Amino acid sequence: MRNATLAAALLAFAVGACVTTPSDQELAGKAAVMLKSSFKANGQATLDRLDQDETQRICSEFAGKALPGDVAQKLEKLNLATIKYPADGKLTGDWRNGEKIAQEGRGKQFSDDPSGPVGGNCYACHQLAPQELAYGTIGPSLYQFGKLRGYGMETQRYVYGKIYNPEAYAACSNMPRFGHNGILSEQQIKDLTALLMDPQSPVNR
Amino acid sequence: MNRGRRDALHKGSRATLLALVAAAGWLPSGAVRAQAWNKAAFDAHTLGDTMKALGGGEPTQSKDVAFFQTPEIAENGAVVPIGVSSSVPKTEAIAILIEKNPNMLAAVFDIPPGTEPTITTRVKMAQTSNVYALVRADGKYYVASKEIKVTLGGCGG
Amino acid sequence: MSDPMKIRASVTGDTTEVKVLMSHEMETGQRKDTDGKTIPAWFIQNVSVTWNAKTVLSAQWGTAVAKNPFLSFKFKGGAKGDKITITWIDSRADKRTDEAVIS
Amino acid sequence: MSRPIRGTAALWLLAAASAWGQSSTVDEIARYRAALQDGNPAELWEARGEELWKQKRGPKQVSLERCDLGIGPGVVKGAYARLPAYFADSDRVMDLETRLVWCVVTLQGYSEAEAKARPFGNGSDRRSDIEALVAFVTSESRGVAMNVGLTHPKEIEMYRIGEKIFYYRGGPHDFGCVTCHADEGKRIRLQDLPKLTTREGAQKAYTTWPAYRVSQGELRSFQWRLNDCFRQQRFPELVFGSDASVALTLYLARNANGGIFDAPAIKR
Repeated sequence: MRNATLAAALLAFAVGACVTTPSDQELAGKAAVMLKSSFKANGQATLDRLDQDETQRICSEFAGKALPGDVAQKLEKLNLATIKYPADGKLTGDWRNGEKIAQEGRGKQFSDDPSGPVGGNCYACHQLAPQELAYGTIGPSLYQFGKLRGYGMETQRYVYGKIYNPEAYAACSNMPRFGHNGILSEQQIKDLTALLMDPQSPVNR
Repeated sequence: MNRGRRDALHKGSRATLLALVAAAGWLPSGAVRAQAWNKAAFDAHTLGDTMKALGGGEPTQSKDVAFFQTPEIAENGAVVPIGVSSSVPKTEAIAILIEKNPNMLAAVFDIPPGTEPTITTRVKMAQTSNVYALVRADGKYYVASKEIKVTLGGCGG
Repeated sequence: MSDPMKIRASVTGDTTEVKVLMSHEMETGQRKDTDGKTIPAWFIQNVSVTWNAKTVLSAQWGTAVAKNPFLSFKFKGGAKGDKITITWIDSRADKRTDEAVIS
Repeated sequence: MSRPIRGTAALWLLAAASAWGQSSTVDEIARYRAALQDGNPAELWEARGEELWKQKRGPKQVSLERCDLGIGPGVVKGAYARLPAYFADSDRVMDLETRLVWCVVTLQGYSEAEAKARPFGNGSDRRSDIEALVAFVTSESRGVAMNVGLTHPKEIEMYRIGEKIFYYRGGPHDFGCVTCHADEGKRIRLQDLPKLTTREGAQKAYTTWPAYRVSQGELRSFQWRLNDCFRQQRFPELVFGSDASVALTLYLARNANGGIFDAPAIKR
């Protein structure tokens, strides 16, 4: 009898779902079309920014919910393959520049000067140097990053790679793919790596 | 000379403030008058020059001059709420000065008899700075100060 | 043409509290426009508040008073129905007077 | 502190420093925000909006007092708490801003381009009539519980598309609304971020817009809020009154149902 009730409920649900609203896929399609007609290009922010790559599409589809293991693995593999390490093999630059890049919030907005500075805006989401009190909490605290983990080459590679393409290590991360999407230059990523990995950096002192 | 005054003030020393004001030489009271605008006072860049232009006697640092509804941190320097109240008898005027603004004097309020010596307004602050509440009462001057920190807000864009 | 002030005046016991918002740019003369030209200073310089032909507050302001200024204070006297008159004059010699009734 | 203040500078500073050191940055910013609540310049926009609402304007020289905001021509009280909603006359789901444009066009006879010419104000010589009208209309819903219905099929579809847009990640930074607004208790720098997918979070955020932004000295509408979010998401510019803006507004307004509307507010 319990089964019969359940079956009836499921049937009612299925019928209800069919009659009233379009499927999830259809809605995603409608949303994409609606977005195209609802935005206009402004300066450097052109309409092609609405076009999603596979990573963006899949992450949007799962709507903030945990990805199935195989999907996550596939995405991470796909993104890991994009990471380009510096040809000179040196992964760290100047932490002083890194601090400036971490503070800089401008870049890529339609209100920004296209020839002006582009920063990482790291403090928007992370605690780094303890002197900066106005830090965000979307990402984990990176205070004492190198000091706690050691300054070894493997960790340096991880940091450089994580900034270059965080999706390689955590599918659908909130963090931008600074290298892969061309937000920051190789030198800027080296400087940020130094901010986390240089023993002299305020992050580690 | 002005430069030296400012540098001394940056150290936040109370003794220095009093010495400076004394040195500046205060004019008789009554220079703050309604419907006239004291250009010299508002144009002044240093505390000494501002007070000289305002006129008056030597200010005493006083706990009878108090800030209220005035936060220690302003999320945005464009609007900083300031409340000043005086419990000095015969308070005649209240002025607000911001040390590190391009021009120090922000506002002067004349308090006629019957009006409470309590004012709330909002000022702009260019950066973290000491703010002075200056009171004239029965021809004498009293002062209190408070540091207000101005933070950067938001998303950096 | 400037916008009217928003004035609130209320009496409790023998004390009237006045709160006023004024619509004004309070331009500092320090800012630059998008072409890099300095925007000239433009700000309220004098404010006076009267009740029954008596001045209950007068003020001189500089450019450091915030945009769309707010001011509140209290005076002894005032009764429900009495008129409060507030006038400001700015650095362009524009003038505005508004009235409110004490509630 | 009741400790007597001595004549020497050092002691005075010491006493002051210890008293000030006790409250944290976050507490002080809360005090700053609280101190701004009394005397919100948004009232200046509300007053101007009310004037504009009542004034005979446009080619047809009529006021907006017959404008139907969803609960009958001329009824303003509580109207905003029910928007966005489907309107049969336009066969569209509309938020307050698009509805105001509709009324300005159909009642007063302005062209749509004229009505949308200045959606967001910038200083006293470039004021936005729409933002003033928004201030007035929303102020008439202060204290009213949000009550956005999803009954018409177009409302249901718009809500679900709005949800899709909320989760839509794109642009050079891969950002979507979801990046900042799907977790509890997070902040950007020192700004608290509401979790907009929950009732509580959506209520807190939606019921406090529009707001006077002290950083800009302007009253900002919800359309402006969305426009500026997408700017910071590094998206192209959201078109004023576009379908996507209405869909997203509906998604957020509906999620805020039951929350007591308390705007125009004042924010940093």
